[in-house]
Amino acid sequence: MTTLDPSSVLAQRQQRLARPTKATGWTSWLTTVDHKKIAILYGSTAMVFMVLGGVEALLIRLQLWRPNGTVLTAATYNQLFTMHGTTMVFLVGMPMAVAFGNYLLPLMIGARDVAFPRINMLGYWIFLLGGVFLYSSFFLGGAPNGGWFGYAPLTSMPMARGFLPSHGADFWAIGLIMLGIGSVTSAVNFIVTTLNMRAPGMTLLRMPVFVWMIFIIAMLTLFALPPVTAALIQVYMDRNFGTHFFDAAAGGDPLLYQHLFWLFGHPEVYILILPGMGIVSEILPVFSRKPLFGARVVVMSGIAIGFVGWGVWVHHMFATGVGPATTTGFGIATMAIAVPTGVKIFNWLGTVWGGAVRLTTAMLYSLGFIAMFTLGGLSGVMHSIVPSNGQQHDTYFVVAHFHYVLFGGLIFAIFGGFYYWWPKVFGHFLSEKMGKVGFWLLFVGFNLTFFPMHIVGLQGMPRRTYTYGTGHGWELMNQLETVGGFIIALAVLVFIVNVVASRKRNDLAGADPWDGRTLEWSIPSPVPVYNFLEVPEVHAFDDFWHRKYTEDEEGRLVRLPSGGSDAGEHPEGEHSDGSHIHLPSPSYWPLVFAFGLPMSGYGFVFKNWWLVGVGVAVLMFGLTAWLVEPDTAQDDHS
Amino acid sequence: MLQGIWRRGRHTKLTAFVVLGAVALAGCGSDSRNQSTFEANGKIARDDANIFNAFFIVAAIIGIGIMAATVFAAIRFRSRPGNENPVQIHGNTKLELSWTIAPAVILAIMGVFTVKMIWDQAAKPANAMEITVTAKQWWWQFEYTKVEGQTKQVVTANELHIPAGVPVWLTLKSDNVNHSFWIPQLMGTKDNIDGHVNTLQLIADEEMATAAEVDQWLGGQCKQYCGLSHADMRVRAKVDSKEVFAKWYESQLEPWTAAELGTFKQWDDVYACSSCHYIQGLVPDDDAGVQAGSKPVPSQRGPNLTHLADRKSFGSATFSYGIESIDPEDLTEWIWDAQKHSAGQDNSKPMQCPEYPDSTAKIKCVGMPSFKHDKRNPMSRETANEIAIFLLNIGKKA
Amino acid sequence: MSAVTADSATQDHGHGANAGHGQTTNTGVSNTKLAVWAFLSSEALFFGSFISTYLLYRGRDTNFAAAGLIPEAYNPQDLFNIEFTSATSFILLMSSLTMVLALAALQRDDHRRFRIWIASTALFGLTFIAGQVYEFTEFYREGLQLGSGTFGGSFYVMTGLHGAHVTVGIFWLLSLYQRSLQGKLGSEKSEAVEVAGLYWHFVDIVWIVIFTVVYLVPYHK
Amino acid sequence: MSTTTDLVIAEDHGAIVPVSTGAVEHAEGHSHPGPRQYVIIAVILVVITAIEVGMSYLEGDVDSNVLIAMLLGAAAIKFVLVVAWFMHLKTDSKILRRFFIMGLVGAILLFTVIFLTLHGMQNSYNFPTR
Ligand code: HEA
Ligand code: HEA
Ligand code: CUA
Ligand SMILES: [Cu+2]
Repeated sequence: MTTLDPSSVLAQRQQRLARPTKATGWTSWLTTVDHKKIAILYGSTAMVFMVLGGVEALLIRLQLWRPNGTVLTAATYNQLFTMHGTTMVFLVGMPMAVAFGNYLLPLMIGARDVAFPRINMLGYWIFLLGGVFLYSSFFLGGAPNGGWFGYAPLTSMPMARGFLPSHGADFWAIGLIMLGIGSVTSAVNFIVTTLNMRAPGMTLLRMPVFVWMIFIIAMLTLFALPPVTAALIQVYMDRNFGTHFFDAAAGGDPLLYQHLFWLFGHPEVYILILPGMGIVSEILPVFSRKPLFGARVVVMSGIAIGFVGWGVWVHHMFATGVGPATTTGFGIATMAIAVPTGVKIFNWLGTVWGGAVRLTTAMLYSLGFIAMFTLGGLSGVMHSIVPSNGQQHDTYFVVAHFHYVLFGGLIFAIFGGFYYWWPKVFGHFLSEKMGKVGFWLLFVGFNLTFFPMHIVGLQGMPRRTYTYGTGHGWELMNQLETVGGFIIALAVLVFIVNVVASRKRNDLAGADPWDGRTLEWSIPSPVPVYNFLEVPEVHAFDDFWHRKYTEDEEGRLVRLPSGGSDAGEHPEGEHSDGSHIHLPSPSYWPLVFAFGLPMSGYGFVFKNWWLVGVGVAVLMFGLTAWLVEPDTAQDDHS
Repeated sequence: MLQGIWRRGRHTKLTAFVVLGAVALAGCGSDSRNQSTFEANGKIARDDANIFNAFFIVAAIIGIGIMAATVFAAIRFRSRPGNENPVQIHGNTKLELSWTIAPAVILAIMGVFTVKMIWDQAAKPANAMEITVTAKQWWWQFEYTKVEGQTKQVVTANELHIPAGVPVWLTLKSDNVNHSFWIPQLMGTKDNIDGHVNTLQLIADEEMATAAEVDQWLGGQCKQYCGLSHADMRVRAKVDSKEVFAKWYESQLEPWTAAELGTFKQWDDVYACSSCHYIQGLVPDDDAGVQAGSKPVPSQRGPNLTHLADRKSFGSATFSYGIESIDPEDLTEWIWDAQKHSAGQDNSKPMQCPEYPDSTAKIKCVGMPSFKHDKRNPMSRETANEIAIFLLNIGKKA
Repeated sequence: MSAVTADSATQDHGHGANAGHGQTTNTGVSNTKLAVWAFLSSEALFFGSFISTYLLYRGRDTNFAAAGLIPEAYNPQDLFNIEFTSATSFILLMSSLTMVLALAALQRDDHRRFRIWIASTALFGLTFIAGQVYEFTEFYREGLQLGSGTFGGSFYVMTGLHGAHVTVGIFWLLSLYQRSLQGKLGSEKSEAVEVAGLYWHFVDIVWIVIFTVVYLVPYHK
Repeated sequence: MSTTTDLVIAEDHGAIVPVSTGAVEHAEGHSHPGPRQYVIIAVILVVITAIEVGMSYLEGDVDSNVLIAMLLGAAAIKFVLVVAWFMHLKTDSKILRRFFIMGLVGAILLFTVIFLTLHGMQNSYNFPTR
């Protein structure tokens, strides 16, 4: 593409601010704007954080192995569970969703990239640097220690009042604000991409369920993060500038914090689970060789969950004395969520029912998801029964609930998704044998870790306690949990070994190894940079499937003679290498921009205004360069 | 019929869980489970358990059903030669409607019971005894503001005495961060939040008063994460017969005698115990005001020490002795070097307690300062022991 | 924000992405504009949270001071200088007018007028900020600090964040002015101005709400 | 077909597809209000603001609830005017309008609920126990 304006100013600038061109080598990962590479960055970084969060969990489990444990001090324990929860939610759960969304959303709707490639990259760097920022607190006086929802006034009281030592809560507030900025940029990007970049014929109702779920979580993110950002700013101001937002002695109201947090916090848990539901909705039909049962209803119930999810946040606050009228309303609304969720569960079962089931690793994880998530959902409904919530609230019963939905739901789906899309992303299969061993280890370890938590919770063990006394009968359950935790770790290790070993073995997969249904299987594996040589035209839900199969009168599948993943490609001809396709050029500036954030972040934590200034300057510099850099790399042709 | 199932006893959900998870088997050993929700010893706790049990059965059926269906479908419809091309079913409106409506109906039924119970539990019972529970960092203070047949108010800490069968109306407060008051065998939790006044109803079973010789202490614990010592913020409740309760109540109103105060002052002058602890008798005016409910309790940083000897636990019930008396050796250690026992255990990073700004001791705001390490007046272990023995013998009235 | 304007795959990269040439997207709305609207609706909840906080604490200090719990309460109405703030609010409102006039001028390819209007928008914004700085120092002199009850914090933080948004907007407008001077802002790029305008008007409507509920609605019943 | 062909989205049978055939529902297409209208709107805005400020001096003379309602009403009108004309929501694509109205209504509902919950607790709100 020639430059739009041939003026000399611009030509000069092109030299000074030339966009990077390298598409390979490690430096290309720093400047890439390719949604697929960014997705891999997101996924692998989130995996690293998962191991970190997991190791924290294992330390927690070691401490709780026996009564009056002495592995950790209370101060350390409190940092560990806070960082474990924060890590798993903000540095594993959300980024994993963005990883899958980033890779698959454009492929599934037939686009060549997301709407804003450079902003996409910015989101990743903010995530990475935000995570590093949070973790650096361990070396800078102490990590956050107020719990993953950091209730005020515990977190908002300045250190001098003696409530929480260290700058932990400052790191936490600033870190989450930063991560929030990153999440909002991804959300905007996904929303615009979904609404605007669909291939011809890809109407909203023809979009794969996974795309729908990503779209819904993007909307939820967009609206959920501002309230918590406001609350975090208020916490920060209370700690450092003597405001009294949450200081009851001066008229502040600690409950306001809880409302603002859970107004985010509850939609957040659906932000975490809906991508998982989307992944499962893609895997089940493929390995059952049947279309998703009631696909539209599954989409609609996802939308319903998205909406109703806004009206239930007070179920985390039943014990705060909000009054019988409020608990009634929110209790009922919470129960109501079980209906659309149940619809999904039953429709998934309906998909498997009567199919031709191939029990691949991905399928095992998806079936595991159905079973385990249901258990977690049911204990969720038990929480919503306000009187019994009084007993369960803040005990290990709640810990059991949310690990069943988060681990049994989200993490199972993520592993399922890994096994399913690995061939697409890297071109080779993961070992199915190791995968199955891993699955069963994970399944057993998971239940061994978290099922006993139901019991020990009902036996009266509160959460977030660094120790417990003898005589409660909690010892055995805790020991089982600890053993289970290590079995999970083993399972994760098996996965990591599988990744490395499979890479060596390089068992090539081909474009459509699973006989897939959605557009990403119509293009080669690994996916070429330009995604689609020709943008496909879509005629139906599961369009790619319908290119391969039709149904006879009884509704049985019949393979079409010419179907297949090469159907849309025309390998001959001058444009067969995709060289005529213009892709967004890489850029340095999102990285520079992102660096400004943690810099000013440290400034805010330590109240060093010079540092804040430097950070803002870096950020402004990055932004300016971003705005004035040429549209494409210099050597870009035509 | 539902009622019947609900009444099936306290162990329904425990047994059910045992059936569900073989792992649970050993969980019901013979340990004292005085903090377990499996045993309800009060009306509210029993209501909570009943509604839980009722839904537990529903949930167990749904859960087992879905897991069974998943496993069945996966095995029954395995891909074998001949079925690779199954009939393509895109949906079924009737089925979908039914599995939308059925859960909705189940939940609606549960909802009705839930709502009824919410309002029942929120109502203040007639003729209730009233107690204000203030959450401290990290212990509990109880003020008996309205007790039938009594005109004076008792102030005590960490051990809640209540008469059996009498409705009790708790008023929950905090003057610092959020806490949550919970005695599982009596009632579900309610938070203590600064700036808010929450209320909670409880009625202990009549039977609790009869077996006097048995360990009737019910365990409880702060449930809302409140910082460093959250895990050590425990509480115990004792359900007495009305007579025993009345006797205990009278005893708690007694101040120390002049002679007792004299002994105490020799230490108080050095270690300023009374700047944190309320001692009845020290300032008679205060006592009168507190007991009339017209004056705030003085020195609220630590618990009222006057009747420590009557308690069976100390250190916010982290040191508890069943029905035995407090062990003087333990108390000695605590007085001497409470930091060693308290949650922090992290003596490497002492924190200045703002409420003790001039102290040179390494003070963490965890319970007590460490008098052993007080730079100006380091306490000897002998002194600590003397104080402990003094406290455990004095004022023992009940 | 302004980053948005320059990062659309549609705009930057022509046919690089399949949104095709020009503005042809599935919805008929350009990527950039959709993104800005999405971003603004997110911002609406952000300010909503602060405004709600303010409303919740409104008038509480007076009660607390009356009960002797805090040394003194600042009665906002004694503090506010309604005439002054009305004037700055009026100026901000007028900046919205000049903003649309700038856009209209650019769409007509009237670059001279465009620059006049866009510069006056920035100038009005600057005047508003100057007014806010003056107001803050004045209040501070009269003793209202961040720590003055709940009013101090909720007032300063909310209006301060609004001011920060205006400041960002001013930079954005100036960058447009600069681009126009360089001759790189033809009418075909009017969308860059339009989205800046959306942001600017949004900041204005936030102020419409703040001005009413904070300054005008009476504090005593 | 090639990438540069116009994207014509087929009519979908479902109702939620925002785009009708020939996605060229051109945002800028139909009549943008011109400078004249803009000035008129601005004048109206100024007048309302003047009335608002004037109203605020009525404090004490008029029932304060009425006054509050009137002030909020005036602010709402100003809000709508700016959004509809200056931000072109009146003439712009339907999808933007839906987006904005949905967000706005949703946000107002949520904060109202929070407000009612916290406000309903005003009786339980108590001066500090210290
Ligand atoms: C992925 C995340 C996720 C998901 C999906 C859910 C889903 C649900 N959650 Fe959970 N929840 C959390 C994550 C999640 N939760 C977390 C992290 C916490 C703790 C936060 C903290 O304190 O740290 C929490 C806490 C929490 C509480 C507060 C507990 C307390 O602290 O006292 C409550 C209370 O109502 C609750 C309820 C529910 C309900 C009703 C659902 C429903 O959506 C579940 C619906 C699903 C089903 C019911 C199963 C399938 C349905 C059928 C098979 C139909 C038939 C069913 C019936 C008729 C019942 N959750
Ligand atoms: C997605 C979310 C997610 C996931 C996956 C997990 C995973 C795990 N969680 Fe946790 N958890 C939360 C979200 C999650 N958690 C949240 C939100 C909280 C609340 C925090 C709060 O209260 O503020 C919580 C709290 C929480 C507690 C309660 C702490 C307390 O209240 O005091 C416990 C206790 O056992 C626990 C345990 C575990 C364990 C053992 C795992 C395991 O499944 C982890 C398994 C993973 C690994 C083990 C990593 C693999 C490691 C390797 C491959 C390296 C090998 C290394 C060695 C063997 C050393 N979690
Ligand atoms: Cu007090 Cu936890
Ligand atoms: Cu929730």
